[in-house]
Amino acid sequence: MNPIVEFKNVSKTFYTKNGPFQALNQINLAIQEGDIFGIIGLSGAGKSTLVRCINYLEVPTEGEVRIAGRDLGKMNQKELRRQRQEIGMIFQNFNLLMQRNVLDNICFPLEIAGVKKADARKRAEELLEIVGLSDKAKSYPSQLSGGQKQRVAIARALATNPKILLCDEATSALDPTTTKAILALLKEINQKFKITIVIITHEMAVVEEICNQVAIVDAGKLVETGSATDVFSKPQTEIAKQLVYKEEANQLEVGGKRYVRVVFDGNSSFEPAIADMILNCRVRVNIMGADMKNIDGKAYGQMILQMPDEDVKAQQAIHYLEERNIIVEEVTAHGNTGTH
Amino acid sequence: MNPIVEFKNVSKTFYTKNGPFQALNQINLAIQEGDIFGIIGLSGAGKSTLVRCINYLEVPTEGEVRIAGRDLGKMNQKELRRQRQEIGMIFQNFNLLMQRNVLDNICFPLEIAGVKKADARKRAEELLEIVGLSDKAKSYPSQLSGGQKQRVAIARALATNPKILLCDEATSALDPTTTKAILALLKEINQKFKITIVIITHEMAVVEEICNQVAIVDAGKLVETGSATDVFSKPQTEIAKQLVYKEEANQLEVGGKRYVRVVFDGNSSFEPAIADMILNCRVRVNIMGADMKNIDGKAYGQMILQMPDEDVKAQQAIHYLEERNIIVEEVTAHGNTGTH
Amino acid sequence: METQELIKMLAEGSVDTLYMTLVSTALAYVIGFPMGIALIVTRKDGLKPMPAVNRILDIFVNILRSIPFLILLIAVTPLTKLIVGKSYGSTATIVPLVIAAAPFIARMIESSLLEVEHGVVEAALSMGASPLKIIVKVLIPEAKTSLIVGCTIALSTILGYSAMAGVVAGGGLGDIAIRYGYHRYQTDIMLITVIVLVLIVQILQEVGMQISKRTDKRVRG
Amino acid sequence: METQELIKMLAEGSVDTLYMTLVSTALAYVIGFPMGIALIVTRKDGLKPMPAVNRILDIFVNILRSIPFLILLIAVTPLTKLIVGKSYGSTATIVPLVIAAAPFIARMIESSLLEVEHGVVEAALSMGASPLKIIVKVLIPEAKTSLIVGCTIALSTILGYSAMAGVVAGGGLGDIAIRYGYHRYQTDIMLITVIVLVLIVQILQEVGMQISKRTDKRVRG
Amino acid sequence: GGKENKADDKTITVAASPTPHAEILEAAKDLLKEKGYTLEIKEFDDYPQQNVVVDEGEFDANYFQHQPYLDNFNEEKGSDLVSAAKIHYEPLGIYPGASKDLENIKDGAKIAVPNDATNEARALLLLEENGIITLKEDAGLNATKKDVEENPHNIEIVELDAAQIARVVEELDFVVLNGNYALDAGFNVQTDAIAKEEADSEAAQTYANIIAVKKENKDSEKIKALVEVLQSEEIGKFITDTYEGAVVPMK
Ligand SMILES: Nc1ncnc2c1ncn2[C@@H]1O[C@H](COP(=O)(O)OP(=O)(O)OP(=O)(O)O)[C@@H](O)[C@H]1O
Ligand SMILES: Nc1ncnc2c1ncn2[C@@H]1O[C@H](COP(=O)(O)OP(=O)(O)OP(=O)(O)O)[C@@H](O)[C@H]1O
Ligand SMILES: [Mg+2]
Ligand SMILES: [Mg+2]
Repeated sequence: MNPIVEFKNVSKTFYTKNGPFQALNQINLAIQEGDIFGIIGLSGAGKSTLVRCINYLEVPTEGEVRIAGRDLGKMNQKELRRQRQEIGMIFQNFNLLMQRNVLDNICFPLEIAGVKKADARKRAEELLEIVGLSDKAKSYPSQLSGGQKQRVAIARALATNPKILLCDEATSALDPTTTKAILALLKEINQKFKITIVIITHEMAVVEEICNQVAIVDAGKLVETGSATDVFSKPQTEIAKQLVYKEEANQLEVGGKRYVRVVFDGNSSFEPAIADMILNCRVRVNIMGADMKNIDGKAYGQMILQMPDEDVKAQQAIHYLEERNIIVEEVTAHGNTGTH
Repeated sequence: MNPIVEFKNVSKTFYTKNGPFQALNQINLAIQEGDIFGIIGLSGAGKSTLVRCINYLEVPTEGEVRIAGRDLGKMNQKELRRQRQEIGMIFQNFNLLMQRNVLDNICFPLEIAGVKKADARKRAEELLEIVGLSDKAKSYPSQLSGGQKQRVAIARALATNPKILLCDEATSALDPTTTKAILALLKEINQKFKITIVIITHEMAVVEEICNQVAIVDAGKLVETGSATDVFSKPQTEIAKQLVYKEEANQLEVGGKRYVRVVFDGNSSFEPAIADMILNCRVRVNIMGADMKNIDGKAYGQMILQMPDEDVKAQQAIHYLEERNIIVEEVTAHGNTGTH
Repeated sequence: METQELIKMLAEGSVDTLYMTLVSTALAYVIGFPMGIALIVTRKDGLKPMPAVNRILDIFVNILRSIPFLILLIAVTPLTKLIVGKSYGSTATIVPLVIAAAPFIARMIESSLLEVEHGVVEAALSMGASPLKIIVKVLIPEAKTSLIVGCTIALSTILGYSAMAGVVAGGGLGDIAIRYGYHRYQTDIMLITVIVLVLIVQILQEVGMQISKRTDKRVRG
Repeated sequence: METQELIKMLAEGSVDTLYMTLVSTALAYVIGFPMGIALIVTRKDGLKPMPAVNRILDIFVNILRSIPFLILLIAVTPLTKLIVGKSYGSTATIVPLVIAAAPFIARMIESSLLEVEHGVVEAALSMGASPLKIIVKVLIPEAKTSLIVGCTIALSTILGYSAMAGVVAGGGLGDIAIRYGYHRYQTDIMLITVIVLVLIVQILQEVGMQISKRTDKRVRG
Repeated sequence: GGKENKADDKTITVAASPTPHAEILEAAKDLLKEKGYTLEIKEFDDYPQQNVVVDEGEFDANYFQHQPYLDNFNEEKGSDLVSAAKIHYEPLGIYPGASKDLENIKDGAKIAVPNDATNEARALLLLEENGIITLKEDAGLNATKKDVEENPHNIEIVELDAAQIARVVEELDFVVLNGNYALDAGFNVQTDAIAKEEADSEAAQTYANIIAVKKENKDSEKIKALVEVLQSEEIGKFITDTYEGAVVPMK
């Protein structure tokens, strides 16, 4: 089967007064139908330029971009327009129509696609509901917060049920909760309608959560590409490692002089409580000893953890466990001193 | 000592054609000099509006905003301008001057402050160097990527060495690596010059990494505020919990049927390798057993981990450990089957 | 002149002036609007780059812009006669007024549409919108405010031109002011006439600015 | 008319036209530019809201915009004499031209500055910039393109007005065209004159558009 | 400015309408040179300003108007310009348009008259003289169609710019035209006019075009020289030859 999006030796050079600048350099890439394809890379790497080539908003200076096997460069204007109608796009800076209210902004692509007014309105209202902005239907973009604008842009891109959805940092202005809802939505439409999604993001969590394929762009070159599993489990290049491994973790304070005993007495369910604590509180605890059992889905046993000296972190971690009905006792040189 | 920023019963209502909308509701808040003050909340909660009140870009409809004890509402235009010169701001949508190149954009606040041209240029070049955009000095905003624009906005806000720095999602368009560098920079200037920083962000990692104080805004109300330690260790409200605990972690696959033995044979340094693996690869491993020793900074001992069934994650986690010279052996029902 | 007579004259003049100005402006927009749009669309960086067409249009507009109104007035006499049946009177004045105003309006439109942010045009392009749809649904609505302000400027400019209507017996306040104030030194009549003119311009301006403010959704609040 | 004589007349006419147009435009900007800025700044949502001043200015501009040029030409004669020492000739024409063009330019400036995005003004405000600095460093530079296009429109509009210079013996191509083409029915001379006028307008337009394109940094590429 | 002109009493500065005035003056240049005078002519496209510049002393004389126009100006502006001499007159004529028969003028006929102050009243008077309308008694030189008292044939008077009238002749029944415009438009006043102001008529005397000057300059040497030349044989012949009766030299 043909890939739905295919780059063949695509290069893009911008000619500026300060000389030419090569934003894309010999990109070869294939995106299969139904993929959720993540594109990551440093700021200015060329991600947006690459994605903008997919709907020919950026015309490559070299090479071919093919959608479902057809070279965009060989299409006439009308064919290109028809093709574009099947490609939704969420822009990095939203590009909402300032003189239209939220509802009409979402109706906009439907109008272009020639959908009847009443139907368009209905669809727009549905989408507004989904992105949680029903109460802002009559507001204008200038009256919205950053995240609200982004949600309008998302709704707008989804309005026409495109076959391909291009998301240029579609959740960068959203809080974690809203982000999660949007990602769930994207996953759902991907599975339900086999929509291909190309997603640029700086949040690795987003890639991990929904992408099955990943490409890493660095200084205009495609340096790594493959299944999300491969790239994330075995990043090859320096840049990939930098992006995939959350370096921040290594900057957290290393386990210090403080030890705690964590006791599971059957009151908590058998779940990776320690892993969750580490993930949620971002504490780099050292596991000194453990003996755990799973009896009827309940956790029994205990663990000795070396906590960071930093009080904030330690406190937060302990609080987290206690909230989950786990007993935490302070230990001095493996000796007991008291319960929290 | 007076707080450097103080909100007293601040409310802000926007009067629109669709009726009034109360974006801020009786906010009381104090930010001390030298704080790095994080403001978090859902999209549309009122964060930007709140921060825009600090430099009176948004004039509250009720209440007082005081900077170093002086009510902004009682200042005349000239005083307000002088006050504003001491408050730098990074806007959510950058607001760069489209007709000025990058260098001149950074010079802009310096021109306004009356700094000599040559000095301004020098300072701008320094800042460009710091944000990694020296090669784009002569480019215009329309020729920059999203992240590059954001970095110019950051450099511009820092140019005049403001006493207070307002950051409205200053790193949302930046990749993790660049974000880290920017946060380090903010931390540094905070410590070196005692600059007070107010930071709106959707990335809890950012708050954890640099904020000492946090406020949580929800639907125009300040629902929680206090030291980052307190808020993050003992979030009180539902919304705070939603934001502080990375729910995503709980959605990762729970440890499954697959067990591995992790052996530390003295070839790896004594560091929280398992915690790092959890943090970096986001795997929710269940720790079944462990016995660890620290001998001369080297790790000795072993651990039994219940891995998630999902291959991607498991594979990634194993690869991570192996790269750190840790031996990982597959175990079936606590029995050995082979080494990776 | 008797007061009553004066009032009658001013009333007639006002009607003539409004008639000529409004009808001419409307018709000039009918011609000038597409011209302005064509000027934008066929630019090298436009929606449908056609350098040759752009060049020709540009020169055509400049030619019309270059001809002194009085010359235009007589040059188009045959056309005027063809269209309105006679070559004098206020209706006849409308033809040269339209021809003089259309290229001016084209330039104003061009200038307004140039200011539309490229991002929203890109958004429309990405949705597969045709140039026509982009013009109708993006360029014009987004430039609305500027277009309305431009229309206000055009209206008073055309009202200014209409003062020359006297040459072809078109009447109107401008003609009255010139006839009495300029040729016959009746400064009082001239003053009154100019005051009426000022009132008309003021009202047109006010209406235009109000509409532009009301319909502008870009400003906060 | 002999060819040589004709050429001499056209050359003189061109010089007069350019002289009147360029000098008038320059001076009209000196007056109209601050007026346009004042119109923007004193708006209710402006940098220094002064509703009363805004209203007065608005009406003042409208009054000047309402007076037919011919009337203006005569009405300002005393002023003209005071300023340039005589009330006829091309230099004398400049005074009424400036007075007629300044309010037009004020409106054009107003319209251009209205289009500047509010965000950048806010950025400047947040830096503690004074209204003056915002005008000089934000509003004008950001509206640059639109201002230049507006200037091009103003230039050809003023060139159009200058055709009336003949009334006060100001000369220029417009006057020649009217004199020979209109009063004396010498269509050939008129045609040639108009061609020269077209060339001048074309050059002014071209220069303006080129500058506006060159200096516009908003477009990609 | 004007003062420099005065300081030089060998240069004569004259404001004039382009046709025929400036052309006649042009022909007089050489003759004046023989007398040691330099003649400077400035063409004005319109009338009122020419009186202003003379009154203000910017010009020595002007040459475009007739006596009633000047009187009117003096009265309105409180100035004190006088006529130095009558030079020529341009007989106003009624020319046929769509209709030819003035005697049996049809009801509702359209007649065009010039709309400027110098000529409109004169044209109306010519119509009155020919029994087509009557004017109010106090209708002076500022008469417009509003001053028509009786209009038995219910004719429609169309006030047009003098230069424009010749362009719309066929749309009207009759037109009233100045000699020079008629000439430029291809009419011959002698052969084409149905009715005209005769050379020996009262009108010719009244509406003769004059050299207007400030009162105190009336007897200055250069004005005398100017008048002398303009009333000379040579200029008289020039006018007769050039304008074929549309412009008639005064004696
Ligand atoms: N000018 C305005 N007119 C009307 N409502 C407005 C205006 N500006 C903001 N709002 C509303 O006020 C609320 C708060 O907006 P604000 O920009 O402060 O949100 P925020 O917390 O910064 O959100 P985000 O994280 O999405 O940027 C939003 O619901 C928004 O729609
Ligand atoms: N019109 C242009 N002219 C010149 N250079 C450009 C232009 N557009 C983009 N570039 C340059 O091309 C490079 C890639 O830009 P692009 O927008 O694709 O980056 P990106 O990977 O999306 O970055 P970010 O994550 O910051 O959005 C950048 O260095 C940018 O400066
Ligand atoms: Mg980008
Ligand atoms: Mg915000």
